[in-house]
Amino acid sequence: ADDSKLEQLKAQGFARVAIANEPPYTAVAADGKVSGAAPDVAREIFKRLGVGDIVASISEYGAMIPGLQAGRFDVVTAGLFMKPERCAAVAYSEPVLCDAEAMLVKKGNPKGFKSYEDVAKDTSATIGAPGGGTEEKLALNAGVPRERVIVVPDGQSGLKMLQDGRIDAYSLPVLSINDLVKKANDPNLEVIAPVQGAPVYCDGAAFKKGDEALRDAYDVELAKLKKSGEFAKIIEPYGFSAAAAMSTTRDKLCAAK
Amino acid sequence: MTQWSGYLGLILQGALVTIELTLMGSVLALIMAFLAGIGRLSRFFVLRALATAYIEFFRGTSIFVQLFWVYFVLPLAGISLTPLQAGVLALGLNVGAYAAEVVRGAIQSIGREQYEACIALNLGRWQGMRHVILPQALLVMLPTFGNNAIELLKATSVVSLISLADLTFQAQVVRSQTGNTLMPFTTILVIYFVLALIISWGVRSLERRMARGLDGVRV
Amino acid sequence: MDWDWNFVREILPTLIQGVKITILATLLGSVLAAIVGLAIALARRSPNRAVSRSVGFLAEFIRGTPLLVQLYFIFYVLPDFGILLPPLVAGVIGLGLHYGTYTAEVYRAGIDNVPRGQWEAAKACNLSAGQTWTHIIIPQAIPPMIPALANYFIAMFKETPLLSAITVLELMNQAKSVANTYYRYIEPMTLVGAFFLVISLFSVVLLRWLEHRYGKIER
Amino acid sequence: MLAPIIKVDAISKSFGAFKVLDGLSMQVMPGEKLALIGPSGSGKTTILRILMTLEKIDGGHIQIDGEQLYHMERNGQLLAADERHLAKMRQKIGMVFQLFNLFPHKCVMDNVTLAPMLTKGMARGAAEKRAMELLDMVGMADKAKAMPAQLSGGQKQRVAIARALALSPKIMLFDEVTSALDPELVEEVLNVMRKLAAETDMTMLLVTHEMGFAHDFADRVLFFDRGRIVEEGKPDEIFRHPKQERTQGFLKKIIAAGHRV
Amino acid sequence: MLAPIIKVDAISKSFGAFKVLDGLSMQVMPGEKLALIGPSGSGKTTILRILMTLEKIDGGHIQIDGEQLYHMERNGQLLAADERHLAKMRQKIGMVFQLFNLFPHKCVMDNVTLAPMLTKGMARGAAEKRAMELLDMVGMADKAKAMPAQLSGGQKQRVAIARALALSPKIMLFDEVTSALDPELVEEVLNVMRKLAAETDMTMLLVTHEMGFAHDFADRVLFFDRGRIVEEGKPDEIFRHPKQERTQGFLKKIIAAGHRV
Ligand SMILES: Nc1ncnc2c1ncn2[C@@H]1O[C@H](COP(=O)(O)OP(=O)(O)OP(=O)(O)O)[C@@H](O)[C@H]1O
Ligand SMILES: Nc1ncnc2c1ncn2[C@@H]1O[C@H](COP(=O)(O)OP(=O)(O)OP(=O)(O)O)[C@@H](O)[C@H]1O
Ligand SMILES: [Mg+2]
Ligand SMILES: [Mg+2]
Repeated sequence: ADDSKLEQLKAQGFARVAIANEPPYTAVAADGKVSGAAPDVAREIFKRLGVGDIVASISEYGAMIPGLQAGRFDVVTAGLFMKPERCAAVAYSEPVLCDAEAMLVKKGNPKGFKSYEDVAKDTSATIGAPGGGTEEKLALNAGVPRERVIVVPDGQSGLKMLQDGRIDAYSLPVLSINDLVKKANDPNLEVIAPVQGAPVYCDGAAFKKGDEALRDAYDVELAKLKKSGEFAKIIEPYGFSAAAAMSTTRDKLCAAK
Repeated sequence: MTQWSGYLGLILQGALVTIELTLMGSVLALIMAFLAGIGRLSRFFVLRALATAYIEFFRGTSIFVQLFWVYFVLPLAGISLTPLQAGVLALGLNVGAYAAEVVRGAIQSIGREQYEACIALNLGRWQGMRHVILPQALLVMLPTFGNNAIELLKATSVVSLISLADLTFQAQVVRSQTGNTLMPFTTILVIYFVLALIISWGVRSLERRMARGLDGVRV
Repeated sequence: MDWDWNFVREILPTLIQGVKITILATLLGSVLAAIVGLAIALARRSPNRAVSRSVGFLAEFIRGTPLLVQLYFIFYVLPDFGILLPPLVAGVIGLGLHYGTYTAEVYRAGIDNVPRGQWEAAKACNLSAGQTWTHIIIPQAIPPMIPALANYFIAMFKETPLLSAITVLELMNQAKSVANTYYRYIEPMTLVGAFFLVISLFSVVLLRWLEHRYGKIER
Repeated sequence: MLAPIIKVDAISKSFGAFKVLDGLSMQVMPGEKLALIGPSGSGKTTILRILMTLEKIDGGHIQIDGEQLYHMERNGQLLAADERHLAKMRQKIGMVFQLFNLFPHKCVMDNVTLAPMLTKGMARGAAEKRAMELLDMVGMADKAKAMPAQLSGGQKQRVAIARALALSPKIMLFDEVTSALDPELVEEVLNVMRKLAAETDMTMLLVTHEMGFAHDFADRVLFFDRGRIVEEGKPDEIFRHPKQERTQGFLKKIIAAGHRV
Repeated sequence: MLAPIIKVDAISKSFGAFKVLDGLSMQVMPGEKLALIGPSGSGKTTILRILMTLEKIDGGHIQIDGEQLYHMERNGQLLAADERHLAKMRQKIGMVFQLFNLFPHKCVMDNVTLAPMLTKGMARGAAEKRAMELLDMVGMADKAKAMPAQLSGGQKQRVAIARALALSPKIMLFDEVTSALDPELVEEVLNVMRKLAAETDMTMLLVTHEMGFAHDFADRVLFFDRGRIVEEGKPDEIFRHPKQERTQGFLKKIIAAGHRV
């Protein structure tokens, strides 16, 4: 609950961050090097804080918060969007990456989905979403029954299931979907973005409850980065908008209903 | 697929982690197997009960649950392990419980007459175990130990769940980075199979070497 | 993080949904494994070398590689070849094939354990090959197999959490999803563990009984 | 002149590199009682197993009751026998094993009736009537419903004899039928066999280490050594006045070991 | 007067509800050679196993060489013997089993030297020297490096005898040491035992079905039936003129089964 955490990280020379396996939030190059918008920002800020490097380990979304709580990571930088319940479970930094929600459907959008409510209304429709992810909750909150929300372990699996007709829609943030579609190079797919009625979410670096001092230090450097324009330089090549992140705050996002 | 060779490198890194896990897990499993296997045959009730509880618990719950527990719940009790340690611990304890039953079965499979010969020659309990029973039982255990090692190798694939970059995990990474499913999965299936073949080959040659004494002239 | 009974009460109905799928998958998988195992055992005895060899290799391959990867393969790769299976069906096929390679060994051992004298006596009684199988060999081979078969079905039961990787909403998947929704891991994971432990303690009793009932045939 | 019922002509048999039978020939007349004796490993069991078609031969010919055993004639050519031919030939032969080989999952009665019902299509009633007669003859009628595991060795062996007889073979083969029995139980089995020898005109081949019994039972004794018949003759000749040195040595050892001749 | 080396006093032993030994008493003098005969299941093996402490007794007392076997005196009280006491008593007794029970993973030499080295702390050199003498006595010196699997049954049994002798027990127990052997191999083992009986003054108890050998070997014969000693005496008395009906019946059966007496 004090500065000791940062001192500790400085002493060991690196911070352990959890990332997802979901381009463009995170990318793993053929040589195994971790990049992507979220880790790049974290790396830069930690450098400025005096922590030489980050050690990234890829984790399932569902395993991130328990891992953080169990002290396996010092911070999660993985496109873990701020939501009130999550704000209660972890200590977020100010917003970093913002994105709207998108749905991937078959060409021509045969079922005419525009929102999660549309999926709820069509009793034969199934939607795929990452387990424990924002999209899963949005779908559930929109009234899609549990058994029609298919928990998909990762983006490629979701894409595959959609192509194979196992699900009717696959929902992820816009940029993730775009990246998937680009790689799949499949003319029979169509992206619906943004999903109507779904808010724009922003993630932040998530720290363990109790590490607020570290979080605050992080926020200071993040603010400087945003101001100097370097922030935009890091994230915009990946397709994210710096303006979006700067237009909102943690307090707003955590309070949102 | 120009980058395929690069991603193959990733998979090979994963193979190293898998091998490391298998080796360290096997060592732990072997230790636990002998402790619990012999413990289960002990004259002392407490030892028997401890060994039985260990064996039944680890054979009874799924390896997944054990892994999640070791990884996510133990730290809450103040015991924090690296993913590798957690993986080795869960795999070793789990497979060790199965192997303990192998140890017990092998010891019991040695005929009563061998124990009686030990008594008639006035060997103590431990002397008989050490010089007469265990050397024979070892040969009985060996083939099943080989199978256990292969089970352990296969079980390593679940450590991908606790973000340990083993073969399966790297295949998933490669899959999401390249968008190709067939290549990484086929590759790791072949690698797993080759590793399994190496294990069974190793165990078989060890077995041959040990069995040689039983019908050949000792030199 | 403390244990919260109210939370337990809240999530129990969801978990029980998962239990149903877990049990269904185990039952269907067992039936399939019993059939696949018999098919493999018979194919391996085939006088046609090509059949026995290739089936033998395939079985070795399946047994030497992790079920998790096989499930990915069946679920994500087979559709490329025009085979699209619903998650539960894919899971049951994966379990059935994987454990079929184990039950095949049980069948083989059961048949081999019928003493040679029985085959010879059947011949001396001038029974035909078919009569020998149906009246002499199978009736003696099956009962001793039952405990070993049951053992594998229990092992299969403990591997059903793997099906969560291919989106089957069995117990483990339900637990994970509950955990992800509420960010509480201790209760769901511990309940899953307890559930598996309880079932396998029961199955230990069942196994002992089966062994007692069928384990040995009096000659 | 009567034709021999078994005619073994220069047969040979190897296991791997080891030659067990080496150009063996012999003839057995219908109704004859033969004892095969000789040291361990000399091929006595092997020749019985060959006659029962439990082993294949490597060379030579065997005729049973005027028909080729391992060969069949098709258009004037001798071909290797197929399973059908073997099944037909096996009807003439029954065998009793050293370790009884009863079917452990069937009761005594079913052990005896199984083969007649399956191979000869006998009705259950008829098969059971005949089985009862046979069990009565071997003194096991009261155990018809017992399971093999409940019987002593001697009782098992008597059931095994009844089972072999149930198919009414012309030739019966006995391979050391008492050597797995406790000494006290030997006699009950030998009694059954004496009775059998006296009451039927079946041809019988008997491998035994019980020299006393061989002496009383057999019309003719064959002494085997290393896959050949070294000496043969009437029991008295063989046991009292063996001509061959090998035979003398064997009998001496057996007597020294405490067996009565 | 010499004191008996074994004094068995009214011991009884049951397996479950079945009473195997029923108030059995007997005494054996030092150096005496005893043969125990009797029908199967009469308790002969059981009494040997009790003396070797392989079975516990339910009641009665046994003294070996003046000391209690299953009891020990502490402050004037008789307590059940603990493992230490039993180990001490076992030094006086050696046993040879029907099925040899050699250690299959150790060569002949190691089989013989293992116990002396472990229990008496003998140095390897001394143990091997003594082992060679014993192997030489049983005619197995040239097989010292062979593994048990390479030996015939008779050879195995001779090694087993050497192994038991290596601990220099005062009393040797032999339980049907030839009954698992091929008839031709029996004599080589009996020869060793004859030599042993002639050359040493060890006390020996022998269970056997070889009546001829029992006759030549024993100073005294005990006839067991249903857990009691029904008759005892010099071999000639027992074998030629048995007094008890049970003994007569037993001997008659054995003879009929082809054993020489
Ligand atoms: N299936 C087999 N494979 C290899 N060798 C065999 C086989 N069956 C028998 N033999 C060998 O053939 C030889 C003759 O065996 P056979 O059983 O005919 O002897 P036997 O005269 O019956 O001897 P015994 O009196 O010991 O029964 C033996 O050396 C035996 O080891
Ligand atoms: N461990 C045991 N459990 C139950 N019953 C036993 C056990 N050991 C021996 N018996 C029974 O005790 C009785 C006496 O056995 P024992 O072996 O002493 O007889 P024996 O005189 O040596 O007979 P044999 O000549 O057949 O060796 C037998 O009926 C046997 O079945
Ligand atoms: Mg034979
Ligand atoms: Mg006995």
